[in-house]
Amino acid sequence: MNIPVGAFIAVSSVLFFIGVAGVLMRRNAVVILMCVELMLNAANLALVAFSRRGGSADERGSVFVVFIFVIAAAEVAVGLAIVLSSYRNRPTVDVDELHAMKG
Amino acid sequence: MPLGPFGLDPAIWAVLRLVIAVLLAVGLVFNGALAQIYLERKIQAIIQDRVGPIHTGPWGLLQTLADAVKLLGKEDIRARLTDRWFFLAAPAFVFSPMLASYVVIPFAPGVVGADLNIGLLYLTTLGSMTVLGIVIAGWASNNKYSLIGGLRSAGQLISYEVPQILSLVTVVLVVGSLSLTQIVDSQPGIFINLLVLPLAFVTYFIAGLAETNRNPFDLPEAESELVAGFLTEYSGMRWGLFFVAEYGEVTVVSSIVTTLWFGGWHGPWTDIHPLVGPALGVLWFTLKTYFFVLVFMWIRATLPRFRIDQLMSLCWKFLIPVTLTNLMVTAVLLLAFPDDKLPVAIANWVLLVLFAAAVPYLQRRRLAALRQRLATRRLSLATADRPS
Amino acid sequence: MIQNVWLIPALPLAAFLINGLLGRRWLKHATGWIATGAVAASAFIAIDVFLEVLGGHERTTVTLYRWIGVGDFNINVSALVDPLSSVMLLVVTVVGTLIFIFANGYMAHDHGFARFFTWFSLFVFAMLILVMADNYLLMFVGWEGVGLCSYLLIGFWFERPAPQHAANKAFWMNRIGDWGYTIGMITTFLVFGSMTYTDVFAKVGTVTQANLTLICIAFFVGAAGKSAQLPLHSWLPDAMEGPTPVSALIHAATMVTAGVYLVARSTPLFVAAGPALQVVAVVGAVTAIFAATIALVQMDIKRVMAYSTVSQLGYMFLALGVGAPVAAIFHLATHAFFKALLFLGSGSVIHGLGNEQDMRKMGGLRRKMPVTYWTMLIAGGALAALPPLAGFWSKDEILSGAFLSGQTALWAVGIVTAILTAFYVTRAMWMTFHGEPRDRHLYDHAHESPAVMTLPLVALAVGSATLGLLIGFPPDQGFIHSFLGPAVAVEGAAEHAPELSTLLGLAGVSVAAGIVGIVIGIAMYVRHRPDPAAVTRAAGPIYRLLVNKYYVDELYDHRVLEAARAFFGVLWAFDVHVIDGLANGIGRLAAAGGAGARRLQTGLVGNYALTVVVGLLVVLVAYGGYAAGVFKR
Amino acid sequence: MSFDLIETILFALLTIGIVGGAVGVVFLNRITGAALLMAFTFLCNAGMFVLLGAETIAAFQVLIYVGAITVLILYGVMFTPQQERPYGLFFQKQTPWAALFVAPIGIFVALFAFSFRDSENPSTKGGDLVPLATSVFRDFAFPFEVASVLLLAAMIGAIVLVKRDDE
Repeated sequence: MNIPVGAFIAVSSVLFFIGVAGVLMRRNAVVILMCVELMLNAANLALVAFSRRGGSADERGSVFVVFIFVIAAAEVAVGLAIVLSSYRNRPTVDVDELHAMKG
Repeated sequence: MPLGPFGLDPAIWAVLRLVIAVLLAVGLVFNGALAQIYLERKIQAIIQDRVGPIHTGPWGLLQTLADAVKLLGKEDIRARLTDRWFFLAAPAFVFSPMLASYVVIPFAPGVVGADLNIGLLYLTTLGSMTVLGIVIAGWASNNKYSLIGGLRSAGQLISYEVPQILSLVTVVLVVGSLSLTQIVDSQPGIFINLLVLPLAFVTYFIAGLAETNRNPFDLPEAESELVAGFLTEYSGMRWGLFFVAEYGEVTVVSSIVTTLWFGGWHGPWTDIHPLVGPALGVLWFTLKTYFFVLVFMWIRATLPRFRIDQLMSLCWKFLIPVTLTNLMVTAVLLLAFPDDKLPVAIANWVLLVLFAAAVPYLQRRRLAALRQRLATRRLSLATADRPS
Repeated sequence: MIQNVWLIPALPLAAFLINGLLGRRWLKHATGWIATGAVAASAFIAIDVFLEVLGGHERTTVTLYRWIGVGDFNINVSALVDPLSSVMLLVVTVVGTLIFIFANGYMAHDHGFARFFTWFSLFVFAMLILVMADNYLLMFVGWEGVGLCSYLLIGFWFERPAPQHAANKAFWMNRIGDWGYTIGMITTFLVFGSMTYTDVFAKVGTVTQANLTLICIAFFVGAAGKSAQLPLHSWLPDAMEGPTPVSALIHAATMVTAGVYLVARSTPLFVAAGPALQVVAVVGAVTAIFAATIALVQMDIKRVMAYSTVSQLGYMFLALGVGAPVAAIFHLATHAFFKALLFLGSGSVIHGLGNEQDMRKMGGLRRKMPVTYWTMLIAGGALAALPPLAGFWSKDEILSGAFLSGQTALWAVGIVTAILTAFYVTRAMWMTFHGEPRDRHLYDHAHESPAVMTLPLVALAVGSATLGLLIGFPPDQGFIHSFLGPAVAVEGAAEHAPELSTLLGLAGVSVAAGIVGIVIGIAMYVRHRPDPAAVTRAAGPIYRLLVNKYYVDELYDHRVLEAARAFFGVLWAFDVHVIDGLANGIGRLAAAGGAGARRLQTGLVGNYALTVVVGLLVVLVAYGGYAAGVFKR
Repeated sequence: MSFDLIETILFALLTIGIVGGAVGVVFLNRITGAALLMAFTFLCNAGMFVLLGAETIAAFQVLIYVGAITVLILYGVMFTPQQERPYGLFFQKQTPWAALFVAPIGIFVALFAFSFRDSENPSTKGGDLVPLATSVFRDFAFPFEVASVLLLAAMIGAIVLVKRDDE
């Protein structure tokens, strides 16, 4: 195919950038989780693209994508659990209002 | 250059094949839905000692057609407080994966939309996507019943995906391929996988019942508890889409069962003629599939509905352990005796018997309570009947 | 089979583990018989090993595994099986078995039953390690192990304050001894470059007299600490606060003889280092008479036995000092039997009287508890060295050894001690068993102990009656000599062959000494002429001196401890002001820094994420700079 | 008609879908909408995988991200109902700082992306299943086990966190 790997890498880096921006800017904890998922997806794309680089048949990159799936699942489960339990204490998911740990 | 059947050019034959497959798919879905609705009503009627539809057309054959027309003609109502776009999108979310899953089902030798080498994985993936549609539908219609229905169904589907996929993996282990055609080819004649993996078949069938929201797992649209679950706010053709999607799912599950455990299109005289053979294959396949569809209906007419906690505990405390054990045993045996199916078969039958025997023991308390209740009722009946 | 000698300590260890892990909750009173069975089994193996050694395996080293290997410094966990250690194994396991059986009865009503047998089994294990070790380091392991168990068992009834204090006292005195042992061990390694007996003894000739003396004195300090010799003796009498089986096994039969065993084991060193040997002899003799005098006036039956133990240990060191190690081991064995018997007997008396230890409240008990009486009578005779009982042969050999080595003064001291010994034995026996019961109430409730307690007494009595005759006859040519001689013999030590008349003379003298003591005792306590009270009044100050044990404890408490306290006060001040000052300073520093850095923790997740991103930015800048070749050098 | 053209068009569409979806996730005020757009982004990503010839990964992507994670996120959204907030309270207080630090990263991202402009084309030989399985269960068997343990721990942790005491 005639699309260079770089194009995929570019897409993935842009996606990652957007994810970072979202994590740093949005107030809603759930949205922050979503943005983290976006960043992980960017990583997946980059990994697959690199594993497809230079006619390499082995799937090392894809293996790590699989591991990232696992980590993403764990992360979102625990993250949502934390968000829910904190929402029980104070009915808000606004990260700017959750500063009980202020030193 | 080699010629396909009837001296057709292979490329044209391939295209033709694709067309046939897609036509079969759509036909199976829509006409199948119509036929199934009719069948369902008739069968329910027979079982419940009624007559069912008789007026429209001979034996009421045209009843469902009329219903379909009515549904199409209905006004497309949307309550004001519903969430516009999600409300409109939800049926598509449920319908399209179902339709897409027909692409990989092998109806006959060569009659298959796309012979993916990961066909089974593809199927499960699409099955997992319908959850999204149902949750959105439940949430979008801004209605407690719908929301609860959607959440319930999401929990149910996600939970039952686990035993479903585990049962499939057992078959994949034995056959050694994810491609459906190869799975079919691996069970010629009477040597169907059912003889090798009965337990996996049973577990998959139960999980499939849950995956299609059929009785006894139709909690998301449990009339007695939530008006119609996530369907409450829907009407007209959107509701119809959900309805067709349900029957389509039933067909998909049945065809998966057919493909994986009952030799797919295998049957007599499938190789007598390059054109008649496939046609017969399609016939056998359809017959087998519809047998299981009938089984679905029969179950619906027979079994009562679960309670939500019973549903969950059945999945997590019984099905998943059973399927895991099955998977472990199968894998170990395959490691021990590669390419020899006999030990696996024996172990599977033994496990099936064991677990079947275990059920009454696991449920002993509930059974005892049930017996108690029945005894008291019989007693009260007896006292009631006694002429005073 | 000599190869499974390692089973001997392994079985008590197993018993210890089982009892310690399951005892309190599940096994309860089964623990006693588990431990006893284990020790009995190892006793059988010990007999087997003994016979093997008898059959001609002079010196075998059974290596279990390599413990420490640093360069050429090699320490194995291995057992040295030679006549000496096999005799010790025999004594420990056999006497131990009998005492374990006794303890099953004695401790039956104690709520700490499981705990008791846990520590007891551990003690046997440690003692066997001590005995079997083939190098000083492994011996030190057992050495410390028995010290620990002695501490735990003296303080067994830790609810009461007295046992706590006794336990601490024993522990600290033993620490002084262990300090000596450690110095000896290290010096040995520095001088000989090894700690294995065989290597060390092989190189004795190659080192200077001064070094040898230093090593021997250090080791002897350790031995004195363990065996309660002057000036480290005062913990042993207090150790009687522990249960009587403990006193019998640990503080009479086995542990306190560890010092003797150490010196006997190191005979080549001591012989080569003349002055050290002299020190051993003198300290032994002085301790013997010193403790004997104190024993004259004690009223607590167990304390009498305790001081008598100290005195007998003094005898053994005297024997070692005058170059008769065989006699020392011989006396060790016999003493193990009859002193254990005496302790168990007094234990059975105490048990029968409901934990009454004061002899002034006893009397006339022989009618109540005949078995105890007769067995203790035999043991007393043995202690008073009446022929043909066991004690006579061993003690006679010690005395003759002292005389023949030309040190007549020490011999005289021994004779005097023998008289005193016979006297206080008679006194104790009389006050306990004869005469009119002084405490009618106690007397009426007195009862003979159950069979589980009396049977061991009988067995031990047989031992203390016949052992000497069996292995010690004829004097200086007995079986024990032919057996142990080669093990402890040192080249250069001339094997003196005295003519029979001298031996008979010496024997006569010691018998006479014993009889004299007994006669005096009977005269004073049966005929009341002279009346004991009158004697007490006549010798007022001396009596008070003796009753107060020469004020040794007071001396320690005031002079020594004050000096120590002053010294430690200085250390304490240094610790508080300098070391703690440093620590607190660092702590304050950290606290101040934390107070400063606290502001960084805003508690907002976003800020933390932002810091992560800043870090990423830094990395990217560095990477970009590197790619652009900024950091090229 | 060359097959490459189709691929290029597909790639363009998928890119637009991914970037647009991601931007929508960040800037959409309706959280459910954000969630749906996220699912859409995931789907487009799966399309990218198919384009790269990694059908298995694509299938897993849909199975896990669309089928599981999006549903979980939707759960989170539905369990934490928020009244519509004024747009002023939409961004965190630290947004200016964040922008200050993120912008240079954007520059780097751009540079990084275009540094690959003239790289070789990926090899899209189909059937990545067997090598994937091989490397997962042979070369990476231990990480695989560790990942499973991680999942178990996460499951237990989530249950413990969300479980109410009165149950």
